[in-house]
Amino acid sequence: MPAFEGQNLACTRAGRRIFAALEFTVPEGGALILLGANGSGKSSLLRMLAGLLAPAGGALHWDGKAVEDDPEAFQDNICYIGHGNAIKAVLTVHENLAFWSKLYPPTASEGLEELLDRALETFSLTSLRDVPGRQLSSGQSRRLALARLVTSPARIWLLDEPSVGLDDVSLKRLETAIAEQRAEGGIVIAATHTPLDIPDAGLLQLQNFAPPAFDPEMLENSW
Amino acid sequence: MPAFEGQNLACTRAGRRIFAALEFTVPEGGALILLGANGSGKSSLLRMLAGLLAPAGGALHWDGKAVEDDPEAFQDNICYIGHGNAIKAVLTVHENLAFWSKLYPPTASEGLEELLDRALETFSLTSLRDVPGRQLSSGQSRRLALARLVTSPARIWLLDEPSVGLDDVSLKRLETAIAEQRAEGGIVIAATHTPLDIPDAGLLQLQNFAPPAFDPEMLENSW
Amino acid sequence: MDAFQNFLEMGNYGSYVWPSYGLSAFIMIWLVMSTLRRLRAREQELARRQGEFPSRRSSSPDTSGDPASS
Amino acid sequence: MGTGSIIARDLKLALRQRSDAAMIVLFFVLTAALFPFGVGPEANQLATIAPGVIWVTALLAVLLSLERLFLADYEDGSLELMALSPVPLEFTVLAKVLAHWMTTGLPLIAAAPLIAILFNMPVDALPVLALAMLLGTPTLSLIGAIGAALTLGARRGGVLVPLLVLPLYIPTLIFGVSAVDAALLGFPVRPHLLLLAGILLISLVVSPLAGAAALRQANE
Amino acid sequence: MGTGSIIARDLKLALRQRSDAAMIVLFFVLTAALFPFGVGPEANQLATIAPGVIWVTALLAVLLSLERLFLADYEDGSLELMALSPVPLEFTVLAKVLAHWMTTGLPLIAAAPLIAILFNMPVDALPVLALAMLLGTPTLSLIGAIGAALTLGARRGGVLVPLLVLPLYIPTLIFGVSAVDAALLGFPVRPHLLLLAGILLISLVVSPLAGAAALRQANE
Amino acid sequence: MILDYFANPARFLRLANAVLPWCVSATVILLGVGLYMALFVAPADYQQGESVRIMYVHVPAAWMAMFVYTNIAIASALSLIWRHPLADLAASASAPIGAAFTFLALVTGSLWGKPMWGTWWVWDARLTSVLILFFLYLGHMAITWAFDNPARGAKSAAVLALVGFVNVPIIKFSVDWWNTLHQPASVFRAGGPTIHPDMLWPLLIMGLGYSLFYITLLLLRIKSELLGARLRTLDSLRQDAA
Ligand code: HEM
Ligand SMILES: Nc1ncnc2c1ncn2[C@@H]1O[C@H](COP(=O)(O)OP(=O)(O)OP(=O)(O)O)[C@@H](O)[C@H]1O
Ligand SMILES: Nc1ncnc2c1ncn2[C@@H]1O[C@H](COP(=O)(O)OP(=O)(O)OP(=O)(O)O)[C@@H](O)[C@H]1O
Ligand SMILES: [Mg+2]
Ligand SMILES: [Mg+2]
Repeated sequence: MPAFEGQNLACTRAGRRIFAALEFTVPEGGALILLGANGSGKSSLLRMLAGLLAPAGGALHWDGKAVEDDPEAFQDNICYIGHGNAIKAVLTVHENLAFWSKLYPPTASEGLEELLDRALETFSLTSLRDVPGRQLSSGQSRRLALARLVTSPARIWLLDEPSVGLDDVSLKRLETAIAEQRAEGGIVIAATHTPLDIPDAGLLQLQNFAPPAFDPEMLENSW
Repeated sequence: MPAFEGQNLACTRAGRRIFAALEFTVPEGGALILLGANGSGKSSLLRMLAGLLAPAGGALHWDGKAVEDDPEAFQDNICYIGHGNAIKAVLTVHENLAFWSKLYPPTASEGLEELLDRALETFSLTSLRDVPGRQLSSGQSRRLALARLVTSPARIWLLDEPSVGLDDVSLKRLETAIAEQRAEGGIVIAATHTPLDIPDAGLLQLQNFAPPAFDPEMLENSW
Repeated sequence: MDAFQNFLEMGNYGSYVWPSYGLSAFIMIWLVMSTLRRLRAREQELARRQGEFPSRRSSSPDTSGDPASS
Repeated sequence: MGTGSIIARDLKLALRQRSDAAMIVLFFVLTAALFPFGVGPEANQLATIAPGVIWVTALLAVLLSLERLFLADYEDGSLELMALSPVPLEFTVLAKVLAHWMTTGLPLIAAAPLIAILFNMPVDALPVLALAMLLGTPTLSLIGAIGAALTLGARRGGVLVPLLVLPLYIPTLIFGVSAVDAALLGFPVRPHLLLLAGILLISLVVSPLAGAAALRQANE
Repeated sequence: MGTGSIIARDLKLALRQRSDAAMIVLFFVLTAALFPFGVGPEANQLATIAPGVIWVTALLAVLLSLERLFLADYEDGSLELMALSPVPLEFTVLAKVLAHWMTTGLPLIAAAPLIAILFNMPVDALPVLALAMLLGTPTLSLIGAIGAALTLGARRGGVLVPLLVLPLYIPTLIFGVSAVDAALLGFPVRPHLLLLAGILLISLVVSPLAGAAALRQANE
Repeated sequence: MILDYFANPARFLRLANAVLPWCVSATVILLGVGLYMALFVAPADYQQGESVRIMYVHVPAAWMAMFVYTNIAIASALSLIWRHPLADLAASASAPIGAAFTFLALVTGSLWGKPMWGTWWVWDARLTSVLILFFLYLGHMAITWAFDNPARGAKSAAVLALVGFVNVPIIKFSVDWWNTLHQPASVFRAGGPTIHPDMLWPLLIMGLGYSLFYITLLLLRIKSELLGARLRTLDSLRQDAA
């Protein structure tokens, strides 16, 4: 049974049409990699899937139910890592992560502190635990953002260029984390420009869904 | 004749020693790639070379002259692209670029407007010329930052992860730009985690210069 | 006794003069005390953490070269 | 738990970054100390303008800090994550406003009597002043939050935003000042305080709704 | 050319984000308009406090806008590039201050007569008021720039700025007010204006030097 | 270059340890003698009566307020020009002492003002400029500790100290330039002191005692800061190890 799908999605930003008639399906435990040149709409699509951006057309389905029927319930299934790292300069690494995992309550099979420690360990941030956010290097900041994945109970991961600035070791750890998530039946959708080792991932070329050059009805239908 | 070299460089940030006894030499037309795990000090080194961060020890030489003798004259030779893209959200692509190239006056073999057009063309931004900064995708922003390289008359390029967020076409264009700069005798120093095709570039592994564990004099010399 | 009373009254200005002297003394003593307290605390912490780093003296040749000292 | 942790985080942020309560008080005193230079040091005149000065300074402190209420979260991507979290955005707004008020409004209320005394205001008016500020400063934070949220998304809004928000402050200021004035002149203060409470109640309802709507727009 | 383009850019930025400048002027008018409520509407009393109120609120309005002077450029990396550019950082500071003054100081000067009239200030004092503000407001921007530059990247930037800057504003405030007071009472105004000009000259020298030194620190 | 002599902190510490006992005894003796003379030897004023005794704590405190700030400004200039860490330490260690003296000058001045002028406070040039000085001290202290990097805080504070230094001459000459309630200088003035020797001597001795008190405290505080720096080094080493 397909778990997450989009039908006939269209996107408009600041009056410009970015993509149209976009379709995708990701089964349980599946993965989808978004490819395409800069500006082809990968980030826009991810924001749309997260519910931050309203689609200009089309519909999303999760577990057979239309997302727009109950968008808030759907959002509990989502963990979104955007371009911004959402790190506060004056809070320590641990405090930053703790805040987000309190806001997205994890399924409590282990205590919160253990969970945080495990998340920091996963992205080798343990030694930076008490360093304030402003002292992090770019890759360290990115790793802190990614650590949210570990604490989140979400089943769908939406990752916007997650590997930006990561060194080789951290990249491996990210790939492992993705594999584990999928093994547990989770779904991963990631946009990337650099190779990301996700076995059997579907590929979605955003450029294939560039909107038609000109459609006579467009003019008539423009409000 | 070696053109740009650093001797015995040491770096301290917020009281932590990042690297020490670092040496490098880049000849005219040469290139140096900085490698190393997250937090190993690549960005710090680049900021030091740009003169933004004072070295905790050691000296820089450009064309045989010590940089610290006349730091301002040296800075005219530098074009620095950091993690920040320095793009104003309310200015258009063209206005953003024009501002920076007015601030770093180009050697005027061609008019400013032609130069700007050429720079935008180099990183395929021509069609985005009048789009405000806030509407750029992440890769488009990065390309706008890189376009400064074309307008700058500087002989030394300091690039901090220049290829972040670039699609394949743009990456190729960046590599071409780097090759052209070197062909004209320029110097390129770049930090990166992803492969960057720069022929015959020297490699500097930052991790090789991790500071020594403990030096009894350190304690006595701490102010 | 009367002389002392007079002295305390300060020609009716006692309620201004004595607070001036009192506050001056208090603040200056407080400055000294807080400085000394911080100094002592740091000296103690340095001594406590002596073991964390190889001390220069123990590694210098004149003590390590003398087998009798241990 | 989610709402609580937003408050806790914002308080922590405020303490680390913006100001200890002590700093706000210092700012308040410094600003108020400017007025004797401007207006002249005669005691009577100072006393008459004291309520105005205190309220203006309170408004200023709120404005000064509100501007960045959502901006930092907006720019670093935190706001998106808050919007996606299970905690309703309305609660998020309320939580952030509450934290804001606790770090600016409360210290202001605590410092107000000090200024009042510096300005030779009669002591019997102090309780009314404190009560009026207790009812008024949360309103300033609440209304300000709408403005702060609107400015994030409103590329089109432009100049309209402050034009809309600042006039909304006026009733609070008027009734805040007139409550204290009434106390000074021995008139009944209840009506003024009730009006302040009424405004507070209304903004308590309107601000989270409007603020959350504005934030959703901003996240586009 | 470089310095000019910094001014041009900052003006352009300010114009595109008009709401900020509008907010400042509105704040100025609104807070000044509040005083009649605080002091009571007797014409005489209003007139006597008018110079003080105008100056203090102008000063607070400038303070309100200072935080943004370098912060955005600091956060998005523009400041580093300005420091590296051939334009000396001292000129950069001056250029940004000039742009800041043109978007806050000038509107304040334009709005001041309005408030003066609201406060029943005699019309003959208006030229002196305008002149005093013309000499005084640039000083406010210049000194404020030092504070804004010094606190970049500080753990509690927000409240540090007023703490650093307000004490240095006091001389300008005193002479600004006394110039207008002198005009109202028919005393000679020249000495006060000369003092204001003197302070302006000193800060014109000190501010770029200190501001540039502070910015270099901030970029490390 | 005197700062070159202090190429490392160890040498400064040795010197400080050698000088400190002398400073302490001199301070105790001078303050003791000064206090005795101020309270028992000095005559009452024919106008101000016994209240004039406030002078012996007020005036030295006011002198120190300006003197310490001047020192901070000099240290700041040295720090910005030669970048010697000792100058930074001297400035940051001086600021709280100077703030305390300024506070004392303000409070004892007020305590003197009430009986003499009939009010605790007037907004005149002398009093106002001293109040500004107090806020400048507070700002200096606040900015010194507002950054992760102690060096950054010290440099920023140095810039502020130099800017704020314009206030010191204003304090000193405010009584000459403007009409103030406060009386003009009678000790440190062109043309020599005008004050009666019976009052001058206790005042000068107290002033000297305050100065030595400052020097003693300064040495102690710098020493304490140096130990603090060692502790920070240890902390960073511990972090490296992790
Ligand atoms: C809060 C109020 C006051 C402040 C801030 C203040 C401040 C100062 C300062 C800064 C000085 C040093 C001036 C110099 O060395 O040139 C000074 C000196 C002095 N003050 Fe005050 N003062 C205050 C109140 C008073 C009062 C009420 C009196 C007496 C009626 C007074 C009497 C003196 C005298 C006699 C000197 C010594 C002047 C000299 O011999 O050079 N002060 N004060
Ligand atoms: N502003 C700062 N203040 C204090 N310490 C910092 C600051 N920026 C970075 N650091 C620390 O300095 C070290 C080196 O950081 P730097 O940014 O140079 O690393 P990098 O090699 O560029 O890493 P990355 O690959 O993640 O970009 C890191 O340990 C980091 O925590
Ligand atoms: N906030 C915005 N407002 C208006 N238009 C936008 C906005 N953000 C992006 N765009 C435009 O939408 C298009 C798609 O942008 P998007 O960020 O989705 O691209 P992307 O595929 O993620 O590119 P990149 O590889 O550079 O990250 C681009 O043409 C861009 O100019
Ligand atoms: Mg993108
Ligand atoms: Mg880096």
